[in-house]
Amino acid sequence: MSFVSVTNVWQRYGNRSILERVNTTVAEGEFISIVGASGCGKSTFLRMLLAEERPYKGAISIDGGETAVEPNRERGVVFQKYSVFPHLTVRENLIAAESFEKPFGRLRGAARKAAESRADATLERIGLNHVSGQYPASLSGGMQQRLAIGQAMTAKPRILLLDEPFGALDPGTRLQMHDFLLELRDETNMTVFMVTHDLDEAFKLGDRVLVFDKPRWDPDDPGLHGATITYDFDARNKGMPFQDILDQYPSLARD
Amino acid sequence: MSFVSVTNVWQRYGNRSILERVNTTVAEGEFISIVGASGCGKSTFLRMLLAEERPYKGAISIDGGETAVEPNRERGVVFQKYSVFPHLTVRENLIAAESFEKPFGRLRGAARKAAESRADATLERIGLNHVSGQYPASLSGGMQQRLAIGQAMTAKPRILLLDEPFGALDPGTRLQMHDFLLELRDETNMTVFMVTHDLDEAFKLGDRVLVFDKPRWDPDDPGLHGATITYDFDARNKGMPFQDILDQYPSLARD
Amino acid sequence: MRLINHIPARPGAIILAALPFVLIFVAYSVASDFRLTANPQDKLLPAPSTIAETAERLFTTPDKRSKEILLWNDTLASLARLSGGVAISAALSLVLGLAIGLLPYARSLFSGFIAVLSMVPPLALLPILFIVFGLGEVSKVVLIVIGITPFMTRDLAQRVMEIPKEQIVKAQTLGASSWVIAQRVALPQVLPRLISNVRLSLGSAWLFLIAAEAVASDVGLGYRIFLVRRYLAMDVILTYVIWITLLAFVIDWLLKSLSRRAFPWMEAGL
Amino acid sequence: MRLINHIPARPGAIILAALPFVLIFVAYSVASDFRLTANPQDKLLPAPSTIAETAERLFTTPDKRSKEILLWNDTLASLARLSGGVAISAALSLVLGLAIGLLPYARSLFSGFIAVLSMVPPLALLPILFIVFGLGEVSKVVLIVIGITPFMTRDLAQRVMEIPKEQIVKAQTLGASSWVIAQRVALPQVLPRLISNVRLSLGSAWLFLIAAEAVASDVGLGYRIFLVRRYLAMDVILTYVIWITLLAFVIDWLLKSLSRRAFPWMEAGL
Amino acid sequence: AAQEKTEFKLAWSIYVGWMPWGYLEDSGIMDKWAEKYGIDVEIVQFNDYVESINQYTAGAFDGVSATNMDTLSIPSGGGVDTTALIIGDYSNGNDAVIAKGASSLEDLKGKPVNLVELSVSHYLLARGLDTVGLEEADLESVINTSDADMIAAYATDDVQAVVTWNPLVSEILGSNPDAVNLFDSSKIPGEILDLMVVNTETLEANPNFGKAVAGAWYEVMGLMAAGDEAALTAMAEASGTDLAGYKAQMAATEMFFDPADAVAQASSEALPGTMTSVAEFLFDKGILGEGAPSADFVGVAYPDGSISGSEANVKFRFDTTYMQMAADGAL
Ligand SMILES: Nc1ncnc2c1ncn2[C@@H]1O[C@H](COP(=O)(O)OP(=O)(O)OP(=O)(O)O)[C@@H](O)[C@H]1O
Ligand SMILES: Nc1ncnc2c1ncn2[C@@H]1O[C@H](COP(=O)(O)OP(=O)(O)OP(=O)(O)O)[C@@H](O)[C@H]1O
Ligand SMILES: [Mg+2]
Ligand SMILES: [Mg+2]
Repeated sequence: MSFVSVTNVWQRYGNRSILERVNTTVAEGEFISIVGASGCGKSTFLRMLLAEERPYKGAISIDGGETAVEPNRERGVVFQKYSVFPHLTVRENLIAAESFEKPFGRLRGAARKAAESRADATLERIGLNHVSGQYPASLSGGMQQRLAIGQAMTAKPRILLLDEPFGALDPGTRLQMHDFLLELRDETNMTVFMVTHDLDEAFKLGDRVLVFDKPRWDPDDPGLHGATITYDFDARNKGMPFQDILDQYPSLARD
Repeated sequence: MSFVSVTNVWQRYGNRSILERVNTTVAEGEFISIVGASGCGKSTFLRMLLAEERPYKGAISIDGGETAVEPNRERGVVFQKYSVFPHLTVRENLIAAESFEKPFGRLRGAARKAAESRADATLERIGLNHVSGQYPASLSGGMQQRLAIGQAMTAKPRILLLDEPFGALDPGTRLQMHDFLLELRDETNMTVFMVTHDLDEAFKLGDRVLVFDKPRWDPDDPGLHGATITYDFDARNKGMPFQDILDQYPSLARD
Repeated sequence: MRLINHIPARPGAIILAALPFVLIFVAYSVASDFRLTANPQDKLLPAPSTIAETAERLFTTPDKRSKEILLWNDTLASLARLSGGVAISAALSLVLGLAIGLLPYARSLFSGFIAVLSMVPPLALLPILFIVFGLGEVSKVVLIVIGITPFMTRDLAQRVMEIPKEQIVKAQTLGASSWVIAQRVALPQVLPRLISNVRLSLGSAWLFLIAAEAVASDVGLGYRIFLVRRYLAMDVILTYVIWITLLAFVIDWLLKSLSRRAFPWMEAGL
Repeated sequence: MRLINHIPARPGAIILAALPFVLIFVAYSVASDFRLTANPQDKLLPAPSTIAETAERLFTTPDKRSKEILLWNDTLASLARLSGGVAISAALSLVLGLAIGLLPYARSLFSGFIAVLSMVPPLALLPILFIVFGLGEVSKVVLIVIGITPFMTRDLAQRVMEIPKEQIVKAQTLGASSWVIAQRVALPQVLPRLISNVRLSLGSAWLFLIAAEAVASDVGLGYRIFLVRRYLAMDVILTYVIWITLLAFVIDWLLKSLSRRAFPWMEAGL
Repeated sequence: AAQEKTEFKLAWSIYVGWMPWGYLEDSGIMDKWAEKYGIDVEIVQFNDYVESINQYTAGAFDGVSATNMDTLSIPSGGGVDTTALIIGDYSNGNDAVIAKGASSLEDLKGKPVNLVELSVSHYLLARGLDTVGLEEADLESVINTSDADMIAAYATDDVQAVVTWNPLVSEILGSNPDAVNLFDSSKIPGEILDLMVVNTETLEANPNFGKAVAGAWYEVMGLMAAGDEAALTAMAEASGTDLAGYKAQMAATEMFFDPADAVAQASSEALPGTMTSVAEFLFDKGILGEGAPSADFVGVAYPDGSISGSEANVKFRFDTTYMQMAADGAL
């Protein structure tokens, strides 16, 4: 059953090819980790899934729909930074996930009350109820990302996109975030795409790990060919031991 | 043989006690890791070692000298961020370590030439020779910190102070930096104080691990008592397994 | 110890801060005394005591004709014009800044135009302004608006564009329309900047106000200074200058406090 | 699709950018035509063709008496004053800004004073300036300096203080004296900011220049505008206004390019 | 052509001879007269004299207080047909050439002179230099200096001579012992006329406007002639001085309290000659505009129907109708 299908997608900026011939299908509820060398186009791929930009060629469809032209509530997203609104308190950030789709971006009366109590429940769930009145700037990086994920999930998107969500966190907090994310997934059966630079993380969290790389390479003109999915690992039940990837793709090791 | 001696040091800001009765001695060439809960005064302790601020009470002496009143070339430092000069190229950053002590902060003629070739040698050593003409903003976080350490070492300080030097790096880069730092130490036998939040790191790199904590705690007035060194582990030959620390100091686990 | 590490202790710091003011005062007193000794009728640098007397008179004695205290009338009139002009500029620059910062079409349409507009010397256009907007309050307010809006708009548009792309995208994934993004994401984040822009622009606003009042007015701080300038009544002028400085300072301080109060999620800033 | 996601295509964008200018031109032409039909000798809104002729004459025909082209003389005189004033302000604000930003003693001494000084309306103090600096070039330059230095100094001091403490400490651990820190760490990092400050202050500088030239002068762009205002020669005034706008634009652009060229370690900025 | 209307606006600026305009508005005398003729006249004060004339020329006002010279150059030169409704006074010492430590106009040779360029001061200087056979070119330079800052300017060492008008003249002469009055407008009586000029078309279409304004003006003239303290004090204060100061300025002003005197001045045989020399001065300075082919390009009409300058382009008219009505008590 293909829930998300990516069909022959190309992307280019100016006359630099970034991605070419990207094809994949993803079933509902799958967790896809995406890895690849820096600058190879992982975020670009995510931006196209998000409909922040449109493919140069090809189609991306969710549940058989058309290729979207702009981001909408079908697609939730969490970036490495700036994923929450700094001028809203923690609680308001969650309520925003319900109110922003209203004509004036606000809820009033009973609807507001209901949203507030749902927000409080979510805060309890993501362990941020003790800071519900604070502004994001006063939270640690881990708490901010937890809030960002909570906020994205509140909008009940059909797919959730994560671009190096834990890239700025220290190792301890990172481990806690893994647990947090795994728990949330168990509860909701969300379809997730996550870009990461950490292979451990990719294999630990993902059901599949997609590797992006340039299959062709023109030494005279590095911008001529784009990257594509060169490997699609099954990572369930630990899958193929990830050390083998490094042998195949030394470029995935950090500098 | 005590090379650095810290004798009954107290520090307070306004009427908040931060540190109290800190005593320790360190032999030349020792690598001291410092851990402790967030906000307990680790950076404060480092700032006093650096002479960026003076103790409220007590004395800190290097090699039997007086308590210093301001930072000088005896003390090298690397912070988590902003440790290199953004307006100087990589190479100029290294040359600065030699030229800044001159009256006009510049070297001319033969002295300059000599400094340049020394800088190039160091760049080779720290693996940054391929980016010697670039500005720090174009380097990755790991490269910037390598440069910062190289720069600090170029001044040949008697003690080197590191305040969470790898706190902003991702795990892979972090491991590489550990290797880099261990190699450098083997070569120079530098006396090092390093604050970290990562217990792994503390035990892997340090000869000793100092734990800062509040021995006394007034629930009515948390600012009344300061922290001090509550444990001093020997971490050589792996030392005491660090998991035990967490049992004793649950506060060291990250939030 | 290095100079940068020498920190003055509390009483010393206060004395230091007062020093330049004291020096200016002493220099003025000496110069004034010098001139007054040479010519007791000298009007250019009246003695501090004369200024104090004049100030007291200006602040307390009503005008014989109108039975009103002119200084207060002048202040009210000028402040009304100033706040009107600044308020309109702020509103305009906010709307334009948000539009330019968020909407690519508005950006294409306005950004070049406003860049050019901000370079036009508004004082040279005064005659046209007076014809188009008449001589009343409107033209004075309009001069302020024309004088400060382009700068404020450019800066606000810049700030809107500096809002991380991530936030705008995030808002879209939460279903926000362009209008909701403008009003719930961008607006609150540039409001603090609007206040600091107002603070930055107040100096120019005063300048334009005084210039406009000098051309056609019968009340206002700038008008009064202009009127007595012909007689070189420096005691009155200096009183007014000090008064304007004080007003400017208080307004600036109020705006700063407002900004701190109203935007708890911001750092102290500027 | 949301408005914020509509991006004009290339030719459309250019047309959009030109639109406001075209509209202004058309509005002016219509208004001018309307007035000229009523009174063919109307001087307030000369026809665009008249302005073009006047401009051509101003740029090319020498004055009968002096045999020199007045516009170029005016431009040279004004630019000399402007650049003199701005250069002095820049130098002064740099020195003061570095001192205030780095040295706690200088900070105590000056920061309050400069905050107050930046609120004083300089135009009102013109008479005193004249007495102290005479009526010649000096007082015009000084007016510009007094007008823009406090603002620039405050901003630069702020920027110096924003240099991460870590860098200052690091420099000290490398043995740098206060002087070396000022000159090798702080100075190069605030220079780009100095340039953007100059860009921001140029508008005010022009204003003060025009005001000073209006008061006492026999050459200069501001002088000419105020002189010909005597007989409502709007064709001359508009030519001068457009010329000043153009000059301001070019200067701004030059400074921007300079900043980009000279500080490769900075992002594009402002 | 102008329409009949009931609302009129006059502009005036601060000057000894024009202070009654402010008093007219404040005291309600203008309103009283306007009401009598069923119209409404608003009198607006300007601080900037040139701006007030510019505004009138641009059509924002129906009338403005101005000198004969500025009327000729700005509105008339700008194609606005203008009528001198009231001749208020002529400057009789109100404008003066003042120098530091010089004894005669010849001493100005090679010196800079500060004045408001292209103003009556400039004209006065030209007339003065004429009397001693000098020309402007014989001076070092003429430096345009704002009237508002003339006193401060005089106090600087750079300045050696100024040409200006009251109250600045008495201020400078009074507070600078070394200031010498070299030449003043009392030497050229009747050449610098202070007028209330109005748009000719408006006046023709609305004779009531002329009647109301003339009636109100001469009521105040009556008060002034009688030495009415309240009125004079009000005018003094509005001009920023006190009664004594204002009276001193009045002494150098030949006010036409009696409308008959004003009529006589307008009909004076010397007026066409004055206007011609003013026109020549203006043409010489390029003030009549680039379109002006010669000094007599603007025509000036006089009460007796004679015309100086171009007969085809009469844009400035001395009309005694309304002053005469005031003199006859017909208002
Ligand atoms: N809007 C754009 N215009 C032009 N080039 C772009 C744009 N966005 C990205 N690129 C370029 O496309 C390439 C792929 O960028 P992308 O951000 O997708 O890489 P990435 O795989 O996410 O890298 P990283 O691991 O560093 O995040 C890069 O070379 C980048 O410079
Ligand atoms: N200059 C200062 N003035 C007042 N309080 C300060 C100052 N510097 C630090 N503090 C306070 O002193 C305490 C100790 O700060 P310090 O930075 O030393 O903690 P830390 O152990 O390094 O914490 P972290 O792990 O978060 O870096 C904190 O509560 C901090 O708020
Ligand atoms: Mg990326
Ligand atoms: Mg710390």
